[in-house]
Amino acid sequence: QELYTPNLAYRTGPFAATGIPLMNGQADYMTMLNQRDGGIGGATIDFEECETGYSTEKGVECYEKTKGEAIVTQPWSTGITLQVLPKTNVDEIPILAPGYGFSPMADGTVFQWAFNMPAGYWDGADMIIQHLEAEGSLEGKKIAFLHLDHPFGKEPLPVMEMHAENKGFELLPIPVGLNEMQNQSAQWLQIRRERPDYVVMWGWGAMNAGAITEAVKTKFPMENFVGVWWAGHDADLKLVGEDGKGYKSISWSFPNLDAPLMKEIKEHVIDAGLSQTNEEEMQGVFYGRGLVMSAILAEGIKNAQENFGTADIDATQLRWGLENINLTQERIVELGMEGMVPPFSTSCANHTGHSGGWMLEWDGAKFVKASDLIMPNVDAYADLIQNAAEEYATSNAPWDRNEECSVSN
Amino acid sequence: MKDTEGYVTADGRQIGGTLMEMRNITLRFGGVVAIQDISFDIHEGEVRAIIGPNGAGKSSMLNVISGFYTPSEGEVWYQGAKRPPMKPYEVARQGVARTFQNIALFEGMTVLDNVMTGRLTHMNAGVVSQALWWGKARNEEMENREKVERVIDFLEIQNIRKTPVGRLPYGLKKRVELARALAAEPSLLLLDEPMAGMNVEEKEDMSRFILDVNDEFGTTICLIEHDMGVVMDLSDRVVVMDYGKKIGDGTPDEVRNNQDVIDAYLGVPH
Amino acid sequence: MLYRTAGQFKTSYIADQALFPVRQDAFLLGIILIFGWVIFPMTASEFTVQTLLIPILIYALAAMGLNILTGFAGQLSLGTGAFMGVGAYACYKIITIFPELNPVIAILLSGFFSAGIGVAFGIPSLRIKGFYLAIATLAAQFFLAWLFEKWSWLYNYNASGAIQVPNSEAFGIFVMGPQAASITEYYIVLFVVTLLTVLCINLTRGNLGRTWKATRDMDIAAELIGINLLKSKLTAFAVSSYIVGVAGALYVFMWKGAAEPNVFYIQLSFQVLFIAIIGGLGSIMGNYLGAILIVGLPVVLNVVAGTQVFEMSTGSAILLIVLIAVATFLFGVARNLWGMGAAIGFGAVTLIYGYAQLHGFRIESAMIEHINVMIIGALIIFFLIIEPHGLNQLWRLIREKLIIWPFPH
Amino acid sequence: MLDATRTNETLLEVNNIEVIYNHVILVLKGVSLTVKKGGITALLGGNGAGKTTTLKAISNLLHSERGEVTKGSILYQGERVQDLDPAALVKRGVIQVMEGRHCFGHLTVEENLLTGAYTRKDGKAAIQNDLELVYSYFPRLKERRKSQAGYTSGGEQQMTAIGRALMSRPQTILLDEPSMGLAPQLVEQIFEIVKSVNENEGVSFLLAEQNTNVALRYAHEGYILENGRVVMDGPASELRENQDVKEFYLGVSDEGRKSFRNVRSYRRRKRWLA
Amino acid sequence: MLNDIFIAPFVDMVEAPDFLMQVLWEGLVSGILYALIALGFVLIFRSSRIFNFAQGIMVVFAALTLVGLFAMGVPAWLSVGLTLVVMFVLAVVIERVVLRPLVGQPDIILFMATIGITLFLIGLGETIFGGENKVMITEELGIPTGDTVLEPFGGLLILQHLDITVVIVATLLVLALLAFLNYTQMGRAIRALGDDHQAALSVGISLQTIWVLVWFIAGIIALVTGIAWGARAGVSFALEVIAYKALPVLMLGGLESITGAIVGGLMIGILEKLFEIYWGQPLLGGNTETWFAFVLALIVLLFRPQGLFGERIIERV
Ligand SMILES: Nc1ncnc2c1ncn2[C@@H]1O[C@H](COP(=O)(O)OP(=O)(O)OP(=O)(O)O)[C@@H](O)[C@H]1O
Ligand SMILES: Nc1ncnc2c1ncn2[C@@H]1O[C@H](COP(=O)(O)OP(=O)(O)OP(=O)(O)O)[C@@H](O)[C@H]1O
Ligand SMILES: [Mg+2]
Ligand SMILES: [Mg+2]
Repeated sequence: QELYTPNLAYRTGPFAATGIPLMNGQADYMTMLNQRDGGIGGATIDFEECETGYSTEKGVECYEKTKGEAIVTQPWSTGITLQVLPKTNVDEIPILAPGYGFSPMADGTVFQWAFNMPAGYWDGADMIIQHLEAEGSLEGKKIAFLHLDHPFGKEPLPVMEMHAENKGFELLPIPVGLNEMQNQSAQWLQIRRERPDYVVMWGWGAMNAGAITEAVKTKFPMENFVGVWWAGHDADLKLVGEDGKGYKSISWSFPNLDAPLMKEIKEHVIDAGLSQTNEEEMQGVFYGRGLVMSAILAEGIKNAQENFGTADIDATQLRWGLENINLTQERIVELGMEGMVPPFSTSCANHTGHSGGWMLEWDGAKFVKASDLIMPNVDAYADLIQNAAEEYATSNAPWDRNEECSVSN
Repeated sequence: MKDTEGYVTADGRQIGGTLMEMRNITLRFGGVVAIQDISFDIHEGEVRAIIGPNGAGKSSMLNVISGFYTPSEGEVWYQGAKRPPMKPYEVARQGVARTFQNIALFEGMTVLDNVMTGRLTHMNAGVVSQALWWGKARNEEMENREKVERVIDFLEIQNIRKTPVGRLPYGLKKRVELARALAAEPSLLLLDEPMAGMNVEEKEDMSRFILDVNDEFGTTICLIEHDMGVVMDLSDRVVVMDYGKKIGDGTPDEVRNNQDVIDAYLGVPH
Repeated sequence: MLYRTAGQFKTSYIADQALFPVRQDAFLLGIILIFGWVIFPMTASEFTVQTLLIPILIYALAAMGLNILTGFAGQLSLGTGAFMGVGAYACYKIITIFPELNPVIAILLSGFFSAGIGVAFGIPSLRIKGFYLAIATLAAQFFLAWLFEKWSWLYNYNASGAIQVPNSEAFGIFVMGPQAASITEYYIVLFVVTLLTVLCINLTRGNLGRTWKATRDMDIAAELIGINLLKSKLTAFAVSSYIVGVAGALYVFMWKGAAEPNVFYIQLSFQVLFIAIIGGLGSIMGNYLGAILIVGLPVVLNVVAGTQVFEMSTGSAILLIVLIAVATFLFGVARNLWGMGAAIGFGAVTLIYGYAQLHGFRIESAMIEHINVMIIGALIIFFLIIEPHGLNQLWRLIREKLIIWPFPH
Repeated sequence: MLDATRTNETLLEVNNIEVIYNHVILVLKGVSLTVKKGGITALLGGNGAGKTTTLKAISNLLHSERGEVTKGSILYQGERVQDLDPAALVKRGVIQVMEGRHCFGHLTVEENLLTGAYTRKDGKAAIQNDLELVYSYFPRLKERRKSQAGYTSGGEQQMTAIGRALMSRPQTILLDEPSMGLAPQLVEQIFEIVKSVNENEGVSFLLAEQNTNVALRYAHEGYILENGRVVMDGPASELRENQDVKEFYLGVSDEGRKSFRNVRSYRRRKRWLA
Repeated sequence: MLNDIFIAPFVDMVEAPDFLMQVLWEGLVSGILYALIALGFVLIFRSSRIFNFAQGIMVVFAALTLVGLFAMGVPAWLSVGLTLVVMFVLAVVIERVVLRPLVGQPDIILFMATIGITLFLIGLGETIFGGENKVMITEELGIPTGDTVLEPFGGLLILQHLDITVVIVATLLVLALLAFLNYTQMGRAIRALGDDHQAALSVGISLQTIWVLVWFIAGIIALVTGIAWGARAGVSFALEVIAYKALPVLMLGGLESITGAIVGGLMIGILEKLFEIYWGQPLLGGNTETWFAFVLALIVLLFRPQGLFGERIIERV
């Protein structure tokens, strides 16, 4: 038996640099399961990649190509996610978009087929603000929001704006065009002129490296510079090395090199020559995050298999599996992933899990944990989620919802 | 207008009044004076030739007539009225058609299409009608096609009708160019070296066409040519230019015996 | 003597002016129409419809629009992507403002907006020529793409900045949005494309077409024989942008289902330009051939590369045979062009690739993508070399040879 | 200075070549000709006879027009030159002056002339010398030396093109329609220059001409091309006397020169190839 | 509103002159970098009327090769040498396989062919070097990396040594090129070639040699550009998009003119930065750099259709 869980990967194009370690981590975890356990519950995993180059067009093509047999689709970009989201609702295939995609997907009653655990962008924004607030009141302060001018970059704006209003700080959005990612001097000149207290970055791909080098150049204090989890790629920071000391990135994953899982991966995958990764990349945050992503999917599959008593599960059964993830601390340890991901659980109404995350800090050579687990204050924007989800459903009417599920369960 | 009287040619043809008159035309390009204070006229129905050494400014004069160059000084009178500054296409719409010294055909189109473009000034169906290929557009196309076919027959280029002009040899291209100009049914036809690059036989053909056009349609013709045999045989009156100046004007015989002309251009009497 | 024209005489100019003076051509067209309208829809899988048929038609339409401007009127445009965007956003606004309007009508109307914008950006063409003119269209390209991001009214103030196709009904069925069946969308696209193709053929063979071609071939001479260049160029911009705009509307509303501004970036312009050029500038049919090659080929390559011979279905078997035929043809041409050495090299690569296939050697998806990009680049050069005037001209030459066949000249 | 007299040595030999454009248009259907060293050979024929094509086949310029020699051979000084590139041929001393002038429009007249010396390696002084020589042949060019060639008149461009070819100190010049568009006295002048270059420098000429009259006066040998085939050849003096040539190419009939005005009134004799 | 457009920005400029100077400096440096890419274009355009779209990817390719070779253990300066060899081979191959069969084809076809080359090189580059971001070997090549902080008007002006180096190197490169084109036989041949292929062939100018040479020089320029950009922003395929910026530079300066490329580059670099900082960000929501250069070029072209320094377009019949 084989379970087909294609990954719409991007190892090419302008975002390849950040994509590759993630894809490797994801693929290696599944290979490891196949090698070590013969798959999950007796079914091997066919983790085929379909290359999108981060292009929505190719992404849709990949989706169409794979959807026939796939039990899950992993669209791997906010753009592709938005595009296939309505299709999956008709085709009845779960979308798994760990840590990206459309934040209102958290509302499982509306987006019954979409998942973005363990945390969404709104969670991320909230956690960052909490972290900054911990350093002192934000009242009267100025926060520059440096973001990719793209759906992904605009995603956290509603929560940021909400906080700005409530906490009395000035929010200054600074967009970076897709073609300007490597040439951000105008943005950083603006930052220099505006003298914000903090810069929060929602960047991806080559944009991060560009921003970090510019920050160093303009002598922006690194400790006041915080990125989303996608802006915490080791290679980007290595460009500036010591100069990048103090840069932070919120993250719901951490590469614990001592975790038993890493040894298993090394033994069953790397040493067996089944991986495309290398030693250095393996120690990075993104590779570790790739492992976590696949672990979540594997957990969903396992849940479904156990619940429905068959190894050969289908898309609908997998959805149940993903809706019933309960990654407790014990379970995490059991998986050999201690410290690599915070515990969280999902339900039919909660498709995100809101795991919370750690603030990672660059120490000049690698990322280290710089905070305890920060939990997002979901209640503050629960209404936002619900309204956005409602709005989406109306504008895409007729929209099938999960009628059996109510917010309370 | 000074001279609206016609005259009678040596071989007894009646020539009409003045059709076009150039008054004190000067044309400068930066420092280069291509035409210097030249005046002459063209009568209705005559064959008027402009000759002169290379670089004398003949083509430039033709360009002034057809509106491609605006003279630096001087006036152009056409059909009894002073012509205001206008765009070349407006001049064309007034009935002035021309051929070019370095062939200017539309290389990507067939002979037929090229000649059809000559009729553009006579066609005005709307976009919608054309898109639907219905009503006015279709009728217009057929009517004009017939006219064009007549020109094609006349110039004996039926067999290459559907050939892309890019593939044609030089001489035939010249003929197609003439066809395109004729298709416009012009009242004044300007020919810039229509016989360059032709052998005698082809020149004979071309001469025949020019004479026929002049005779049958009464089209006024103004031509530039370096073959003195052709010029002297075909034209009724000749303007001679040299270094941008007019050095002679008159019947072929007068010009032939003008010492200035002999010195500057002909070399030996022809 | 498949193409014997002897014995077909024209007795009137009307007959000579008919669309297909040669009977065999009309016959061929009939077959194509039957395939398009009956056989494909009956046999094609959902995947084929979504990734081949619909996009090929839409891209062919866009290329046809561009071809009017660049191929017929000689004005190089690199702004096609943005003009498609104008069509798409116009359609979005029309549909959201008048939800009751028949979607097909909305699509056809949206072209008028792009036509207007096209004319505005076409005005400089009177003074600026050739590659310099391309700048005007590039200004349109970059400016409009920026506007799509910044002007939130265009996307109804969506948080994500993307436009989403609502489910709309006409004639009692869903014709657009996720609920619409692919086949419905296909028929609508086919209808619009067929309609516009007929109009285009009429325009280009008539008076306006000659005006454009004259402007293209030699604008000075054109003006001297009485063509108002401004009018000629602006009508070309208008007609072209109309078609491109409609193609853009179809692109989003009948195919992708959602779009972010970056979909309409310059890459799209190039894609369409490729199709027009590979197909043949100044031809109508060429656009279809070009679209088949540029859109179809990567999909086919992907499918073939992803399929191992042993698990091959009949469909892919046929594909493989076709590919072998194509490879043989290319081999022959390569020998003519670059000599035996190149041809052998070419053959060797093909053989290695085939061998790898046979032995179930699976190339990484990224590698496939890289190789695809290379192959497409190489093919573009290759086709330009064997026939700079495009596939259409190639077809014409073949046809000319068939007409005189079996005599060599 | 080389021997001014014409030799019998064969310089260029074209054997039965066939040329096809675009893979389908057969233009030359077996053309053979020889050019004697130190001679002036004229290639005559009507429009589209294939004169230009023949010259381009020799100078290897066909390729860029999507034409190719599919049959036959071309030998220059006994060496097969078909597969050389045009530059290599120029180095061997064969240069073509193309029909329609083809000046470098954005270069000045003088720069145009200097490009002619591109393949030369004999130093600035020699080149400067030849430049003066060319100016002495064409004084008009000296006046316009600083103008962009694109803006000069047709005749001036023709002079520039010929002058440019001379600048390469060629052994053989392929001259395509040198008289086209030139004023009569200039035509004579150009042919005089051809003659003197031929006699003084020993340069051989193969010239394609429509102006049969002049061409046959200056040429030693002539070939008449029609429809892609050689229909007649021989010494120029013989051709001049030939009845058909007289009628079709020289425009003289038994009664002497005909007037172009009377073209409508007489009928033609039948051609060789209808 | 009018105040925002016509007064406030200038007040800002005067109030913070050090900041204005920084803006100008940043503009200058990016202008120089645009100009470098444009130079490669100009050279190729001049010699063949080919609008070489592949210049951008050649920059990436050169930089990747350099970094890739170094990563394989080749010493830094030897890598530079080997990269030059690679660029030469590339020039030869492009000439042989692409340009030669396309001699005499319309401009747009050759333009398309260079896009074909672009795609091919992207594919090839990614196959060989992978898509990851790489670090330019700035220090290994001995390029200074520090910065100098000046305090004009009591403010702050940061000058990167790297940027200063780039400015100097670019200036030298341009002077060398100008000398080459204007004072050598080859230079004249290059210009002649641009006017008329056929005629150039007929006087014995060898297209092959000149094209290889020109593409090779373009390759060298690409390498210099690649090092400069790479040192600023890392080496990855995302760099390719900066090539688009060279297009308005070319148009503005004139397609055939080296001087034009430089002046155009500087103008665009500086003006777009000024516009973005003082008008774009406050009034238009930012990111105007994506289109400003094009619109500026368009406006200039309306007055001078051949660009500021381009050759006059000859219109004769
Ligand atoms: N657009 C222009 N710009 C600059 N100079 C020009 C322009 N057009 C013509 N000239 C110059 O004006 C002069 C006259 O040129 P023109 O083409 O009218 O000569 P022509 O009498 O037709 O000669 P030919 O018989 O050789 O064709 C020439 O010296 C030419 O260089
Ligand atoms: N590039 C081409 N493609 C197709 N056909 C061509 C091409 N060039 C020339 N021909 C054809 O070849 C034939 C001979 O042309 P060529 O130019 O050699 O004639 P020619 O004798 O020089 O005539 P002319 O005196 O008019 O210059 C003509 O019929 C022409 O149509
Ligand atoms: Mg003239
Ligand atoms: Mg010829």
